[in-house]
Amino acid sequence: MKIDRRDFLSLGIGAAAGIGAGTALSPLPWKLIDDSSIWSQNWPWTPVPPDGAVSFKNSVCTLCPGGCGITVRKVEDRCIKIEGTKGNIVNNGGICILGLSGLQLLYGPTRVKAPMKKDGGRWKEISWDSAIDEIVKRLKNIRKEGKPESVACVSGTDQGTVAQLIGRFLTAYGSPNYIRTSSIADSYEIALKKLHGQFSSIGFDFENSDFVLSFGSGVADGWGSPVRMFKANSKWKDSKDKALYQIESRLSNTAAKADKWIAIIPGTEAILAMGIANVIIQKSLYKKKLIEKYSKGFNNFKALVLKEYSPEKVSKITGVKKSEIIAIAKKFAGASRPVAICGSGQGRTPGSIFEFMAVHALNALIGSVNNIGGVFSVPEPDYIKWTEAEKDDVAAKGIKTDRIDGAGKKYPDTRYLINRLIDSINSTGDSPVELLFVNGANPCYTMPDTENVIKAFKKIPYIVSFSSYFDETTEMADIILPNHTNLERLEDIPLAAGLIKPVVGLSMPVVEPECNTRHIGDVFIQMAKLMDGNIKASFPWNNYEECLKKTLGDKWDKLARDGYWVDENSRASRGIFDFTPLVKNNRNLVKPEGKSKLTLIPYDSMRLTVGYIGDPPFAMKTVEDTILKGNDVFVEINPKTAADYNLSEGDKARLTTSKGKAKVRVHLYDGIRPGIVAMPRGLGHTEFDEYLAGKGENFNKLIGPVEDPVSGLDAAWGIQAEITKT
Amino acid sequence: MKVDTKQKKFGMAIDLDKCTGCGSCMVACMSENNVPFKKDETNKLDSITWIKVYKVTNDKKYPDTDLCYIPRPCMHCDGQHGHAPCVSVCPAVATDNDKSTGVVSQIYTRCFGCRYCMAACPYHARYFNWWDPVWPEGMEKYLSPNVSPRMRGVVEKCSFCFHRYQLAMDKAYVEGRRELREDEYQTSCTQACPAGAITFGDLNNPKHTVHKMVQPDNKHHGKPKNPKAFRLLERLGTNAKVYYLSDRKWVRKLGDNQTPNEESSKKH
Amino acid sequence: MDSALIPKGVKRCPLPVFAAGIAVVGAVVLWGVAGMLLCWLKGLNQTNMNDSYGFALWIWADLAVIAVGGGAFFTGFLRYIINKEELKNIVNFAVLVGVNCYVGALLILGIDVGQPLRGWFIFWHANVHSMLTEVAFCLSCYLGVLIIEYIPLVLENRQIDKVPFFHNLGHNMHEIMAVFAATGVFLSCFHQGSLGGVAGVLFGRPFSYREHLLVWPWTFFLFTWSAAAFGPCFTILCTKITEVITGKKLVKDNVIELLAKISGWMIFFYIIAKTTDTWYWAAHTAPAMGFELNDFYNNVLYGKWILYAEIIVGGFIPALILITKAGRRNPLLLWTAVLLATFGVCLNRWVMVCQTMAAPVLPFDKWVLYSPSWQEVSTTILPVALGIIVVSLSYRYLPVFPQEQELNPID
Amino acid sequence: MFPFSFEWAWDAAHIVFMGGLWYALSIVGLGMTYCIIKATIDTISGKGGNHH
Repeated sequence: MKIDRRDFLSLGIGAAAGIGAGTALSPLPWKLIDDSSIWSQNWPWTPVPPDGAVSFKNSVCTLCPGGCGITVRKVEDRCIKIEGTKGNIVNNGGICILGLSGLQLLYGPTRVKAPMKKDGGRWKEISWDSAIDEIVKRLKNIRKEGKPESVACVSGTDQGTVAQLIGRFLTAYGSPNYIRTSSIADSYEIALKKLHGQFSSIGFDFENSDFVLSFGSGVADGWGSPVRMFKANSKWKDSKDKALYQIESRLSNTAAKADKWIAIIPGTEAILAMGIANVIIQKSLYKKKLIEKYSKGFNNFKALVLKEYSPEKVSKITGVKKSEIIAIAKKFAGASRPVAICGSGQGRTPGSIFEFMAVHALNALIGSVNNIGGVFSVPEPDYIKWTEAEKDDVAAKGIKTDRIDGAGKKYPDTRYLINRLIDSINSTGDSPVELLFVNGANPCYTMPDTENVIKAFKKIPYIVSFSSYFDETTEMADIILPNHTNLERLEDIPLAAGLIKPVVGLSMPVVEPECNTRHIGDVFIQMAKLMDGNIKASFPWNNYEECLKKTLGDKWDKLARDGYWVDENSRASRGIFDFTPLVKNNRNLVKPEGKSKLTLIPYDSMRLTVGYIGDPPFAMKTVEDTILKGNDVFVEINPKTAADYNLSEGDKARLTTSKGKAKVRVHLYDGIRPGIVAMPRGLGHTEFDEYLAGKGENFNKLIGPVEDPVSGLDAAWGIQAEITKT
Repeated sequence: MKVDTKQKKFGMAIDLDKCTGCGSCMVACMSENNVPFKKDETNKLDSITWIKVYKVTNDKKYPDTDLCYIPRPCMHCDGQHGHAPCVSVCPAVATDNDKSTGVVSQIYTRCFGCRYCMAACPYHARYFNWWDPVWPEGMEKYLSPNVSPRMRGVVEKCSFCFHRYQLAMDKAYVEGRRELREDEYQTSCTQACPAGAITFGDLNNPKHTVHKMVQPDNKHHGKPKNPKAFRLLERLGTNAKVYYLSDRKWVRKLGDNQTPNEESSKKH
Repeated sequence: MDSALIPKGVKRCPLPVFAAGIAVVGAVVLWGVAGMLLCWLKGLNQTNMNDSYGFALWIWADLAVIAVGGGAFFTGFLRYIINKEELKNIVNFAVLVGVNCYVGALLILGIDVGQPLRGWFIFWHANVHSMLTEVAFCLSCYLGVLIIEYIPLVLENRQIDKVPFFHNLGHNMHEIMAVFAATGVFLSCFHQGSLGGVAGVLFGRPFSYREHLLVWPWTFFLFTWSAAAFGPCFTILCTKITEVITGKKLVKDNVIELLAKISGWMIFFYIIAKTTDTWYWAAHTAPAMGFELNDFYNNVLYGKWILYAEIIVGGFIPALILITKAGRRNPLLLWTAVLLATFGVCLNRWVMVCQTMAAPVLPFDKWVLYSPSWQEVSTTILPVALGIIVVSLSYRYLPVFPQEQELNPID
Repeated sequence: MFPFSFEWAWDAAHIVFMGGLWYALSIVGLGMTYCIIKATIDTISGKGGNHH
């Protein structure tokens, strides 16, 4: 049989059709289609979170000084979610963006997973024993050389058992150089010391205030204990009779929440406070009897205020209308429970003590000091009652040397001067610090003139970081002894952020340590035990837990149950209010550095963490595209000023100050005083993960420290800057 | 046991005068609902935020400028006949307006990613998974088993934390109850909001705070009787279950569009 | 070489020349396939679409090709239902263009969805209230009908026709083609309409929302009508292009003129309806939602020019050319008219898809503009290139143009 | 699409929509079936083709 082309063609077509029809009618396509929907939901790269028994664990958040109670939801041994603890004294269920993102820090890629040692510029994992051995060896050598004072510690706090243990270690070792990073807490402490003659922290009874006069304090931007402040702000909103006035050159979130926004020339807040005092005194609106009975130096103050701070003069300096000054003063004096507060933004940097005293004087004039709805001088919680550390000769000698940061000498009321630490390291040939411990602080990012800070850190021969995360300062270290994260460790947390009674919270481990980390308290106890003689003897505890439980004594049960303990017995110190220091330091203002036309100021936002911890990915995700776009940070500028510089929305520009320059983009914003450039804090990290590093610019690179003439603390609130379109 | 068969209508009231724009609601939502994140999230047009906080200003010059934050979850629209703009358009019934709760759901495994619902939603409340979700190594540990991580190519959106409703109902059933207390079912954002600006509850239940706050007029598609309350794009007839409150007139006005003619005729 | 396959009585270029041409277009196809594979393997992050532009170039392309592909159903309707006998000389080609348009549309849809493997959910889990469901059903059914209409042409291939079964099958299918055509018209009316409905039902989008008649918004009817009106213009355009490329006259002028005239009048009445619709929407529908006309056209790109371009340049002008005898007889004007008409209907589809996405709805929203990525562009061109190949093959091996032999006698 | 899919409801929308769809499909399906059967019969009875 001959198969011609036609037959072949028809055969071919027929066969193809047959196979096609056969397959189509078989169950195969149906099976494949059905499978396709199952495949598409079971890709191996899409995780399926395992289910299990749910439990809740309470603790206290230590990611910022706010001290909120947190409740962690767990499934088996995994932490799933962090929530605010209902009924907690600080936050009652609410929680901030950083606290919520805590699990991204716990399980995140920025963790230091084990002790690390820098080896030829690279981090190498080492064992805990060899790490501690190495440090102890160095400590012993330094002590042998008779320079115990060259060992220092930079820490985010000086309260609580961990800080006290480190302090105790240094004391027994023979160093006076325990240095706390600075914040408005220092400014308030010093102002209170000067005005009340007593050392205490500040507390505010916001929940009962009916008028809050804020000199730039970002009560809705993370000032104080953020969640508590949000709740207070909502309380003020609930009542028609309560009000918040915000004095600030930029329409911040706080200014937007305020009943009135007073756009002042930045840096003149103290003058305005004095102007308000002028109106109050002039119109006899102050509490005369109280002032007569509980104050001294009032007459000098009165004379000064009346002479130098007439509303006309104040208006000229501050840019606030005369009528407005009078209206504010009347409103303030007329309120039944007013309070005046200061410390700009989140209060992460100290301010001018003259300003703090002037503002506090307003509270005194109106009877809001130690009064309901007002401000309280709160003693530090007094529960750590250890016997004094034992000192041998070396220690006794070392402890008497001058502090490297010069605190307590030229400025007797200033306890810590971290800005001077940097100077004293950079100004000498060899670093006066031989060995530095860094805990709960990231000065290589958070301190002004970052470049200078890094220079100083490079000079320090040996740096020990206790950070749980790879931050900028840790990158400068020689060895890392990673602490447990806040969710993994036990620690007492004295709450420093403006409560009216001393409160101690208890941070509880809610999860087994994720990495090969160790509690910093245990590390110091262990190191002490490896040191000889008096140091070993000063640490009678076997481990940190034992130390804490013994220290807390009968408070332990309450703390473990509720998560916090309030020192109800503490009494506000009722000293005489002395106006004299205020008069003496009249006009001791802090002026911005430089001679340019524009003033660069920073601003704080809840969505950008400015503390020692970098913004976690979730928080970064909420940053608006008018603040960060790609890797470009935007600076805010008034459209009028922008026009002067030929800048339009989104333009790229170069921002130059005497300290450095930054590539930025421009966001036109009507809510800012002309002549001001505002830049967000919290960006420009070089460390942490790829979700944060390399994004935007660090404001601290552009500003340098400016010493407050009263306290010696860095109180720079801005710097003169130039902006040019690129 | 009394079984209440009355339909629920879960909804939200957000006090814009209290909202500080802090962003807690956004992160509370992301961590509750296993929302993924990428290296760069600054392109807000492909950044998944079930609840997104808009920043708006009154458009006035310095120093009369004012600003307001508007948190925008899914509005869980009821439409005019029970049809949300997105629900009626979904070709594959992957989204549904649940009659018994008023929650507009999204079934990720049913969605095939045509994005018609996104085109339909005037609030941009719906988000597409342009990428496969990827968590850095180890971070998948915090993923919640209550909400399945989505695969790429599907649409997702706020569910009013419906899994919390289911969990609360499970618990209630075990305890022999058929009704939830007001505080038993709260969304993650409501719970987290540090300013207490968000109130969540059953709009049909006169005892619930959210009902008292907005006083919805169910005869007029839930229009609020409280003059301080408003909804976004009220005039489109989306019949949203999310209400906003503000004392500020300019904020309330910004909730909906007006033609210039109306404005001038109102003035006279 | 392939002379046995070439229809009798017509001349075709040498196979190598033909193959070279196909290779060029084939390269474009490969480019498109590359884009397609990227989208399937890596996902839609390959596109420049975003959460504000869930519908973009692809959906526009879908709507546009379906609109211009409307020439198939309307010519079929005129030929088989109204019995316009002359049109048998162009209906084959109209069907061929239509098949390509619809295959292209489905292909693009297959790339456009985020989970193509679940594409069948639209049928299986159909939501009968969704315009997209209606589109999917009618579109795929109608593609079936178009293929049925195309099969007899394939069966007329010289070699296939020799097989008795295929000859008989082709003959029988011709016999009852009116039934298929009628079904096709029914399906077409609905899917063209529902494509209009896709945008028209969006009551959250005041730019595209229209009042309803029964369950359908006005855009439903406008889309069906415009597809019927503009589709034939595209058929004419394709015919003319084919004539230019082949250098031969393929369809007699009277056929083209008849189709042009019908199309012209259809466009004319359509554009009046469209104008009325626009006016009513601008004066009543949109203001009731808080918008005035200007709100939709105050963007750099999306200005009022787009409205004039669509209604006057792409509507009235081609309509007026085509309804006048002198106009449609003048080759230059005819070319102008069909080009403008195609442009007009494509612009309408662009506006209904992309401007709907771009226009702000929330009072604090801003315009969102978008430009497609190369993957989107290549995959959009892909079906066009495929279409060119299919048309070329069909032209070469099938008697697509019945009048070709008569118009181009071989000595 | 089918009455056994769970989202199916015997309401007007489904009846009209799916009714229309199945109606159109039936016509096309039956039409093609008719053509194929008739063509087969014709072929067997020796009609068609140009080789006779």
